[in-house]
Amino acid sequence: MSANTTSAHSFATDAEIEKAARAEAAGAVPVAATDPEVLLAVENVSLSFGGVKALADVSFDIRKGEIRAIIGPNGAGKTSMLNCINGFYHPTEGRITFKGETRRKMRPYEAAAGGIARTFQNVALFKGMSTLDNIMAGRSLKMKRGFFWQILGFGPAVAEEVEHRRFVEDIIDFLQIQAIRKTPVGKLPYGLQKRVELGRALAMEPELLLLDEPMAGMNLEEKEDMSRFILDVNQHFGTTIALIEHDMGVVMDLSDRVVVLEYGRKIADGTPSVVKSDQKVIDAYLGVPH
Amino acid sequence: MIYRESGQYKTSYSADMAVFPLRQDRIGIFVIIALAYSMAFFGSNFMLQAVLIPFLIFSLAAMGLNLMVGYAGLLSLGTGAFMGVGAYACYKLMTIFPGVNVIVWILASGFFSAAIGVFFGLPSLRIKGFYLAVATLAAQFFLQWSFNRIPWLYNYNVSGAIEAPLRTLFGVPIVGPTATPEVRYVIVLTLVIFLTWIASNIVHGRVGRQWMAIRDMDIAAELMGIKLLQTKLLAFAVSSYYCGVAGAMMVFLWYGGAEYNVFNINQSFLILFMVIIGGLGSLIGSFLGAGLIFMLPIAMGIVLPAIFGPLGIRVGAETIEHLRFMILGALIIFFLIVEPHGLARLWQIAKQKLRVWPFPY
Amino acid sequence: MNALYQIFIEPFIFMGEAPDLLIQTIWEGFVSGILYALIALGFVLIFKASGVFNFAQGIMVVFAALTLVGFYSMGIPAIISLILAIGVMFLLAVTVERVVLRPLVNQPDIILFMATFGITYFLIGLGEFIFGGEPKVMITSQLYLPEGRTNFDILGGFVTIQHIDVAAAVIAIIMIAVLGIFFSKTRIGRALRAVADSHKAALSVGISLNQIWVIVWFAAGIVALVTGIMWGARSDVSFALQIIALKALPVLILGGFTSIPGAIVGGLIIGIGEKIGEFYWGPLLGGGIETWLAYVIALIFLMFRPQGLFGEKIIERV
Amino acid sequence: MTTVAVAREDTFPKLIARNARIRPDRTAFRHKDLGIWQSWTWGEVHQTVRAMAIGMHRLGLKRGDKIAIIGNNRPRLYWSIAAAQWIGVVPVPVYSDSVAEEMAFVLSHAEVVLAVVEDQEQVDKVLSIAEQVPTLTHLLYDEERGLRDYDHSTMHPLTAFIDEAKAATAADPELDALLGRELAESKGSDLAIILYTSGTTGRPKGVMLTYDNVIAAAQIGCDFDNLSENDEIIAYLPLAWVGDHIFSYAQAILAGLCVNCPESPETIVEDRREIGTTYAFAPPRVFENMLTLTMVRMEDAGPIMRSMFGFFIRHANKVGERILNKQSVGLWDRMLYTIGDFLVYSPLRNRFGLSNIKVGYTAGEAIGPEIFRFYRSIGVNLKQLYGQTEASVYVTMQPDGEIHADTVGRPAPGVEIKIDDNGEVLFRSAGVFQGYYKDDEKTAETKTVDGFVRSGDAGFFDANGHLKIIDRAKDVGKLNDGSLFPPKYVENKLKFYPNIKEVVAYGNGQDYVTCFVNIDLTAVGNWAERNNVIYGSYQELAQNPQVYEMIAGHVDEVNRSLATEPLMQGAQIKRFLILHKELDADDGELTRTQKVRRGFIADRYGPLVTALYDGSQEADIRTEVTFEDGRKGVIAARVKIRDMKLYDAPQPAMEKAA
Repeated sequence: MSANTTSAHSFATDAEIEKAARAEAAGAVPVAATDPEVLLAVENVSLSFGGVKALADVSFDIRKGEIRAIIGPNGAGKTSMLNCINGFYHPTEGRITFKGETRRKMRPYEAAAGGIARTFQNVALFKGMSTLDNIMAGRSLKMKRGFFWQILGFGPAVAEEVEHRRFVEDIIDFLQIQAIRKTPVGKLPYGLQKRVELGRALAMEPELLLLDEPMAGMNLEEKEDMSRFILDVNQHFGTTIALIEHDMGVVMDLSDRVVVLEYGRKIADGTPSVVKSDQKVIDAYLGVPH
Repeated sequence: MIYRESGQYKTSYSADMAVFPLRQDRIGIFVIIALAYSMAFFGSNFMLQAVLIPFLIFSLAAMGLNLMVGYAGLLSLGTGAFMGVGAYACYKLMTIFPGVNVIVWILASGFFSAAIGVFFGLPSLRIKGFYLAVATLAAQFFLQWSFNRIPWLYNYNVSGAIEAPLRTLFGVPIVGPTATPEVRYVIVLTLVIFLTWIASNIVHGRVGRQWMAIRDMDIAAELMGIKLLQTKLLAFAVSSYYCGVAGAMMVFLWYGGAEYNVFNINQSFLILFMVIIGGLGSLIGSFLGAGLIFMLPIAMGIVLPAIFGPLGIRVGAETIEHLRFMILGALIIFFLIVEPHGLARLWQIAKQKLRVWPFPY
Repeated sequence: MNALYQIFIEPFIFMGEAPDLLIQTIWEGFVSGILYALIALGFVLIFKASGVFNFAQGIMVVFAALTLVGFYSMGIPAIISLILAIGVMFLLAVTVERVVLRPLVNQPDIILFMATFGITYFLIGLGEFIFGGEPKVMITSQLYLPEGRTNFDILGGFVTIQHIDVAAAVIAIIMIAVLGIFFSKTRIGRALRAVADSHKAALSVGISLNQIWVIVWFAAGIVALVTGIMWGARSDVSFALQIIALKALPVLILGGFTSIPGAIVGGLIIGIGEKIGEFYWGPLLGGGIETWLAYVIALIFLMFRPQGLFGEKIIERV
Repeated sequence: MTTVAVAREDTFPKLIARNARIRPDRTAFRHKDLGIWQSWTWGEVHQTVRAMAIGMHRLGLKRGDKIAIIGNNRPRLYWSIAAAQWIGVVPVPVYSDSVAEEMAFVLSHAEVVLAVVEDQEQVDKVLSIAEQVPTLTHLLYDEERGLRDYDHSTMHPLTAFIDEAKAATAADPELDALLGRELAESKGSDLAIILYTSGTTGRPKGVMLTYDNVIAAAQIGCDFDNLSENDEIIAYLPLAWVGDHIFSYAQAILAGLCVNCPESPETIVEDRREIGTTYAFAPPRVFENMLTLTMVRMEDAGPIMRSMFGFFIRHANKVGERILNKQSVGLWDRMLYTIGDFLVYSPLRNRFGLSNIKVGYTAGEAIGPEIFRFYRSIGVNLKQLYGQTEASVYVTMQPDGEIHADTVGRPAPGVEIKIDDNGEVLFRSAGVFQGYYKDDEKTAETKTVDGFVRSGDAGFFDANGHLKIIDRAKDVGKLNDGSLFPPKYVENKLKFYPNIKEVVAYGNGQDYVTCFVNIDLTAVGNWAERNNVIYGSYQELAQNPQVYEMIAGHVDEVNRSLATEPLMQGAQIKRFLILHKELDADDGELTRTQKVRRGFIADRYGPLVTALYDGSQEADIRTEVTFEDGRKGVIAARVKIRDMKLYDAPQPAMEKAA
């Protein structure tokens, strides 16, 4: 327990240094401020299964290019929120506006086509496939060649394969998983699986990337790597990121703004420092040792 | 052991993504094909007619089903019926347009079963697993019924059966009573190789990946922009196409004629078993499974009497049939427990062992 | 136009003209429905407790009946044969649990489903190996089951009712009642229900999962035996039955895989539905539509209510 | 043809130009990147190098400036070496894993003005020491990941750098002319490169080599193994190591062979296998690791496989080398070997990626004879060579058919060797370096007036004229009778026995040689189990009489072999004892790199040393030790001492044993 918290701290500090260093390099301005434009707006969303209310009148927004953390105790409805955002659940009330357009009953693949990618709390890779194929599968939306080109062993479809393979290789290189390129993901250690899953999401070139506990069950080094990757993604591809994370250290360092849920309700929203000092949050979350 | 990978490096993605990236494999496959063709000259009539032709046809059917069950994860119990559709479609086409070459019709007949397959695949949007299996049972029974009860399908023959009319290619009879096994074998072999090549292109490309994606984790697949219904229906279509063609070949290049009950549910199960034992999600497996299950009774017919004959126990054909059922059942359970990926996995393991030889891994 | 008339008008006129035939048909449907329901019951028992979709239930019916007749034909008194047959079903349950279920625990349902194909084929082979393929006659009278028929004159015609059918109906009802009580009142029964929800719960009742599997498979075996007797009494005992038994699948789709009442209602709907369909509409299609009508009904039904009449809605989690 | 060529092309840029002329479409470099082997022909390399040279010129680099090259083996880093040389700038490769201050020293000492580095890690390192290197003005990097947000006023990505330069050259013909002039201006006698030797003691020294030095040395290898443009080499050793520079740069360019850079350190084995190198150069540890890995894996193999493997490896041990040396071997043995080759040897070579190997060299330190023999016995033509940075590698080499595990071979072509009276090896050759950069005093120490270089190693030529390196010269002592006593040599001879873990030999200024022995607990432990010898502790096992017997046996063998060697008879071990405890770094008895600290141990175990020389049969000793958990404690023991038989004259009968 104590070990846990200390680790979180030590990690916090040097990641802070990292962030600072980069901020300097970038020109000292926090990323969110550079682009106030809202990418995704959640307005008074409620969601209930039968009697159970998973979300109650939640509203917040995600700005272009920022890293937005969604935190809260277990069962606060964080994952349900993500599920609503990428259309897996449909809010019973309220609306979600993405890139200015509001879709009622948006199907998941529509969300994907719209540019929302997603990783899962407990890795949801395609177990039977290799790392490479998993990430390639992420390119599905971008691959346009019709089925009848597919059945020929040559020609445009193959050219397309190659072109996307090149893109995927960049991701593999970026995530430094060359050594496991052809290993079936089922055989990989958990930490690497999470990395591959991130790669698969990146392959979609998303505008909004939803990360559901990207560092759950990782050791310190893995966490550091992962947060470095997340920052790089945000910095270099300008991808907007919404992440759920339990490690407060991580959240505080990575995110530009944090929204806190409890029992499906929003109890706080703002910059990490603000949220940190919010009494309600402290009671609900930070106070509780985890 | 036989593998010498050192010195085989890839300087292009297309080379790296080849189906057989290793030289030894390419040589191997080439040798196998060469041998297969040479059988046309060295194989006895029995060998061709009773062993190789049916083996290839069953392999094709198994491959078709495997595309659906093994790759897309959609369980179907209607294979027999879909084969039937192919057979009857082919029959009608041949008799309506006798001018057109029969091989064209054999390949075309698949499209009809594909269409039917898509229709019965529609429920797959809402339902999965054994629910879907039941839906395909509907196809099985309904189609089997229509083969029997719609006389138009068999041109109102009194026999209610369909016979292969004589058809030739370059003057050589290839379908019908006078077509020699050799000729039919070569045609079957060629078609099977061709269709296998196509299948491998499909499963190694985008479509194959999408099928496996929905098989392994349909939710994630959908959240990545893969349209479930389209993808599943495509699987139904392709799978049914292969089964249809296999059905047409079965009637016109093997049996020479058939009745509706050839395409009964047992046929469906037989082929499903070939897939399970051969290895879900593997093209090679389809051949291995078909080989094992189809050869089983033949082998038993030869082996068992040889063993028990001397002991004064006579082993009748029906006994062998019964034993075959038991062994089949046992095999299924055995494989599901011990090696759910079937013979194909064993094959892979063997291959891997050869690659890392003398190391264990 | 004419076709529409034939489909939508004529049959009903016919029903009206000969109500006795209609009743007769409905009764026939009712009885076969009961038998479907019984088979479906076997499915439900196993599915509820072990989540296994037991494709082999059909062949278990045949196998049970065959063993019974088989023992009797060895000159063993009917009642003893019956007991022995029950014993065999118990043996079967134990074997299945040991050989199939235990090694496959925690495998995806679809794998277990396919494993039951294996069981099916094995039992077919075994049954034919031991008892031979040819049909047998059920020892109806020896089991003190009523025979013969009675004609009731009603509605200007008459309805024939086989006594065995009545018996079948009665026994089926008794059995369903017994099972109902077993499930709601007894400790094991409650345990079984618990398993359906969570395996932990079952253990808390103090019964190991393996025991529970044996129990349900045994129960399903007995149900199969009874079904086999009834069915055998009406036609005869043959492997054709196994194919017919598959009709329990559409029944389940209607009734829902986890609901006993569902099984019964579903059974009756299918039974009566297909008899009427066959009798009044079949001729239009050249007859024999019984073979698939049930499935098509189920198929259509699936599109609109996948969870069945009584099954509960499935919510997928990510 | 190369010799002729060299006459004209006396610098590497000129040689590259030649390659681009005579073999423009041969593949020059490959780099496994993004999953496939990206390839560059000599033509492309030539163009790129020209562009980089222009780029450097435009950055204001002038003839005589120094630039640092830091990173793993990447084609662009090799090219930057050539590019620098093109315009007379001196490249200084730096060990990429060296710690910041070490790097700071080298960079500032060499006064580099530009650093070409691999990736963010190196960039950060260089930036962190930038202020200690006032001369450093620019930074070029190869891997762009993570560097986008850095201040780019003084640093540039290589790719863009090259493109701009290309554009500029296209625009301005003057630059093209300039390239021509610069190329012509450099001569073979110019300073080509400065290689800093990571000195085990003291500051690194910058070894200055001219084109003539390097090319002459490279020429030796090329001719010796007639390398051609068809050869493949995999480059994964530090750029700053002379070995890599000669093999992966100099010889590659001279012979026009193809250099392959692996994808990442983790994938070297796979990459080597994919390429199937024909020519290899590696320090012993690489071969050691491969062998250990093999043995570890075979442990997990099935019994049949294991026994088959064992059988054929034993057979290879018996005849393999003779077959490789084209000596006569019995027909049956030969057949057996052929079968073994199919079943074991060639699969092994395949797994190692050594299937196509023409010749492989190991150098840097002594390789265990059994390891050396293993590779040769399975048909890998592995050779030892003795080399030094100061000699541009080549000092001695092993000609075919004259390969012995315990010698480093004959003087390489064009190399003169002499051995001074205290056994130090001196050499002179065309490859000999100019001097240490900015360190004339050290240069004077090392280089004699007549151009010989003190290797700092002691050695001698054995009966068949092969050089044998015995120890660092400064460690070689003398017995009172004046005969040489090389402790390390004696110790190593004993340490090659698996039962013996450590040896500490004494004798300098004494009448005879004695030593402490540390048994190897695992090896001897196994032996004990097999012979059901019961023991409670290391101490107990160490003092077990049977163990003493066994070790005595080894010592005796060593004495016999020492007796057969000229100058070495005196170094035979007269008395030894087995230490009651394992030498341990925690007790300061070993360095952190597991080298024995002879002096310290002598003091610590004073009583034992005296006992070894006062003839007593056993001695008591109390030593303070640090246990695993850090507790201190004292262990006391009574240690037995063994006297050994000495062999005086070399008996002809014994020749073979050597």
